[in-house]
Amino acid sequence: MLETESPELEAEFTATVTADGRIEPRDWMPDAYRATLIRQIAQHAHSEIIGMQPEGNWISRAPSLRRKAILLAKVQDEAGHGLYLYAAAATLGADRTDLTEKLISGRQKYSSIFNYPTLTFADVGVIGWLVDGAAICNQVPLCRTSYGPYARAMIRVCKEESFHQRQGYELLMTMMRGSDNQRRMVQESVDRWWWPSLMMFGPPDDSSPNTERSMAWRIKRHTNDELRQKFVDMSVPQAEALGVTFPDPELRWNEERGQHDFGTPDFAELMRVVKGNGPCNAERIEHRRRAHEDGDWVREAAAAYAAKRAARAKGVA
Amino acid sequence: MLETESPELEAEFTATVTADGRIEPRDWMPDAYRATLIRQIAQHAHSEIIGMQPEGNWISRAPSLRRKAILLAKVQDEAGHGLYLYAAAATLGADRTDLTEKLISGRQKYSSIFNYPTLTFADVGVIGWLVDGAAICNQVPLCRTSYGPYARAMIRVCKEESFHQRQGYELLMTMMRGSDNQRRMVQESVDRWWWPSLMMFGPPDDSSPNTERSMAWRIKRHTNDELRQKFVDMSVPQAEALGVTFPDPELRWNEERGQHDFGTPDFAELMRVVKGNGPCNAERIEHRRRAHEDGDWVREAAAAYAAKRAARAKGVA
Amino acid sequence: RADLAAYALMLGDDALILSQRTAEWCSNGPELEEDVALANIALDLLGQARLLLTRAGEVEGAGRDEDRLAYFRDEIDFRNVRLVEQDNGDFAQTIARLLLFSSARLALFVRLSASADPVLAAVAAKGVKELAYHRDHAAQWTVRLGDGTEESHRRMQAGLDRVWPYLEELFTAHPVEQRLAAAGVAVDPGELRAEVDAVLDQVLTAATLTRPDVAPMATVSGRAGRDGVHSRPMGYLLAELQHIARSQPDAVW
Amino acid sequence: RADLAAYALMLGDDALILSQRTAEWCSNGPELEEDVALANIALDLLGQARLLLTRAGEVEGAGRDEDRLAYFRDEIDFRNVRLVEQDNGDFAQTIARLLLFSSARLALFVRLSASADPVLAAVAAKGVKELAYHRDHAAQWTVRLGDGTEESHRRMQAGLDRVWPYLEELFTAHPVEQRLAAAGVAVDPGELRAEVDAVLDQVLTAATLTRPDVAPMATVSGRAGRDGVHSRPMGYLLAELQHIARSQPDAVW
Repeated sequence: MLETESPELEAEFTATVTADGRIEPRDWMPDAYRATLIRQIAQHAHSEIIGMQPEGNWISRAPSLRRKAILLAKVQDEAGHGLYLYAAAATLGADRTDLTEKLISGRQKYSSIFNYPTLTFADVGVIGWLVDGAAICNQVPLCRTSYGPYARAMIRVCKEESFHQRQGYELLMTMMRGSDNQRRMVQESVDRWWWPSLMMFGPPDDSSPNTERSMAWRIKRHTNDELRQKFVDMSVPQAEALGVTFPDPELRWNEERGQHDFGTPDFAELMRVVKGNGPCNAERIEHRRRAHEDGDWVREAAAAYAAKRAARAKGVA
Repeated sequence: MLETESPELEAEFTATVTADGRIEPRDWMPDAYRATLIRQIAQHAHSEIIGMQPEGNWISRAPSLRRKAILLAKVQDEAGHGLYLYAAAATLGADRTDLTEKLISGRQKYSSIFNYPTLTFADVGVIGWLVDGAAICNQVPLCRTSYGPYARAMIRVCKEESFHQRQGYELLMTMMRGSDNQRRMVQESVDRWWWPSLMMFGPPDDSSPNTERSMAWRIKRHTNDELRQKFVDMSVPQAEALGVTFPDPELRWNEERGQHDFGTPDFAELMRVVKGNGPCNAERIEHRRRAHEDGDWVREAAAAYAAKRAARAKGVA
Repeated sequence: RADLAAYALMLGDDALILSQRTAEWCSNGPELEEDVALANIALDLLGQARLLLTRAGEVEGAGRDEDRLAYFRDEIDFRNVRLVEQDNGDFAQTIARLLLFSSARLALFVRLSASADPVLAAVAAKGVKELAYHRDHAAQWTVRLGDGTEESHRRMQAGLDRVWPYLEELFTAHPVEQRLAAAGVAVDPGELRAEVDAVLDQVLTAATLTRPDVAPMATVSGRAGRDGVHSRPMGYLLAELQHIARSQPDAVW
Repeated sequence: RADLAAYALMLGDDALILSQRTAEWCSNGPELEEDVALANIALDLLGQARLLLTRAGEVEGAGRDEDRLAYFRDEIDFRNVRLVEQDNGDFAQTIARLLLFSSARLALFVRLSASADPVLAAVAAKGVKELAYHRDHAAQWTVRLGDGTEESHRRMQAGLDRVWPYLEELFTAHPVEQRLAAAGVAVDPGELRAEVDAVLDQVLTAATLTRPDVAPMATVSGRAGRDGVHSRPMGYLLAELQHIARSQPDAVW
């Protein structure tokens, strides 16, 4: 696809985007828009794929068959989301093999939340509730994002994630009605995941340099801090209904603002994790790399077989 | 060592053996005696090494720390027995590397009993009681065997095995005083191990062609059937004390003989297992082979380091 | 009734344990599409297991539900064949096992759809579609790997060689099966052999692979998986499967 | 008293979990002599664990004995450092872990022999001889592998690189340790660093290996093994360790 520098094309692009229209794969788009989108969609796809691990860790040990089925189906959905998103990235000219290479070599990132370990089965519920909840806050606006294939993928993803979030919350509800030890597990898990969940919205707006351009392009529709506030306001009553508390002494309702005040996450920790030094970064990448490399011979065989078949079909034709 | 065919040496050898004297490594001995001994000692050593697996299977899962310590120490002792016995074989000119090669290629055998699986923790006790018990019946006479280094190794082995046997029996006693499920486990385990234990004495005398010569050489001191009878007579009262039964409807006290009558083990099964088609033959050899091959680089490194050190010492000297 | 409960347990345990093994591939597959496909198969099997264990518990009438049966039985009380409990090995070995299992189970479920027990008949009828998909999936990969590269051919053959000794157990009728088959409730698995053999031969031929010439895995004095006599991997599988449930016996999930 | 129980649990869990991992080598070592040596080390550690857990239970006074503590606690209640729970990896990695652990634990026990708690002092005094042997064994192999073949050098360095991030946790004082150290009961592990570093440097030099330049393994918002925050391998280790005991809670062994 040839990139033509043309003021008219650029004007048309800007007009479409500003009018909340959709850019489709065949439309002209600025190089930087394309590059930003590829990076964002790839990171999102990688997050789905890496996100299979922390929850996948509990499939074999899920303590009831119903929960095992729900969890397995959820992790399977994440693989599916990865597939839709890689397909969306492909419409921008990105090659999946290349993106996978970037993931396992650490050149492309994924959501830092998946660099935390899952320590108890309550984490499965809390990830559904808080982590998927935060993801949905981030992603719902993307269903109206300017790039068509991405927006359509996000509609499907968001629908399934809402379902996962409800399942996670329902698991926690069940556990809170169970034994004392289960209630202890849920609270302990909430204590670990609350701050990392707040960090899923990224650094504060005043240190998020690309927000403005992404908003102009309608790739992003709200600032990090707006979304974070929304998530806190949404989560507090849910926590009350559940009977758990968040580990933030500054958290309280601010009548004046009509919103909750809350403490500042440890963004220095976020930066360390983003830079590769979280509790599970090495493990996650290593797992993906091993799975990929263990599968080399299978993919090669499938390609060789397809080539043989094509050759035979040709021979017959 | 040069083998000299000499009637005088042979006469001296026979005299020593017949007088229940000891043959030592430097003494003259017939080639067939040496070959038979190497084979027998090697098989015995292999049995100790392979025998680590069925019980080793339960070390990580032993249900109390005391039992874990006892079991780990026992399996360690088996490795130790393997070491003494390979050392005894070495005095006859057999090379351990070569014997290991013969084991993992299936050219040399080990006791067929270890080709049965260990299915519950009760098996740890039953192996101690019945399998070690049968081994002791077989081995105690070998403490007086004609070949000195073998006899001395056997004295040490037998002493430790008696200790293991008591520990096994004590475990079963404890389990029988425990829960209904524990009693069920013990009986189920006895049902599985009884017949294979009886087969540890080998085929019936009338189909054991080498017995006569081995007895003349004082490598063997009782026939298979004699030892089997002794084992049955010993085990029946122990089973009664324990409160378990043996799965043999023909088993009863014969007042006239002053011994127990008992049924005939399925020697066709024994032959199948000896020939390699028991439930665990492939697994046992595969395990040993893998451990050996995984250790190749370590043994090479140790040899390389020793050579470097020797060279350095020489350089200094 | 005891026979019916035992039979439902046999089939249910097969599905449960193979589901557990298959789910181990989740996030470990050779490509994302395969993660999805194997998770699907594991989910189908888990669904079958849940129905069958529930049925076993109902017929038994001792108040044991699917979870009680899955999580609170000891190894010697599990009734699955030894094929399904084996470690996954590499992808080829997993496919080989799936090919054997799904071919035999499909042939069984086709017949079992006409069982005199309406619940078994319904479970089987529902399972037929699922198993047909599993078998196709396994067959396609068997052909692709058998007729792919030199390495994949070698691995696929090795995978078949490794699991083939466990095939016999799928055709060996347990006394429970014999009695129930006579009553029109179960299927005598011995009847399936010819049909399954034909399917396997066809797949192996298309895949340029050789039918393994190996002895059936020995039993322990005649006892095997259906009698609670399992192989080494089973205990470790159950440790993982049951640990959390057993750790919190008073919990509600 | 709560602090003393917690401290005994920390040290006891370290020994228990490392014993469990080390015992996995039994029948899997590179030579028979090593099967014997590693089993010995596992037995020593198990012995230390039993004394320490027993002490923890006595001080706690809630009637928990060594088995109750080993088999009936959840993962988040285990207090061991994350180093000891890691998978064994290859022989070099196992040796690297043993070198780090035994060097630090030996330095600790030498000081702890003078603890104001007579039981801890006695356990430590007994453990000193054992740990000196473990450290020597690990150091000898480190040198042999580091200065052996090209492959063994590469593996030994990789093993060190893999476990080194967990070293920091052995020197990080938990508030419990700080309080008890002030009371002369425990040792502040931060004090051990210089001595252990010197030992490790000496071994690495003799082994022609490089001290890994890696960041310490991150915590989860400041919590690590001593706070019950463990890594992925821990849950699977406990499943295996506890499964049979948990399966038969009313049994007597």
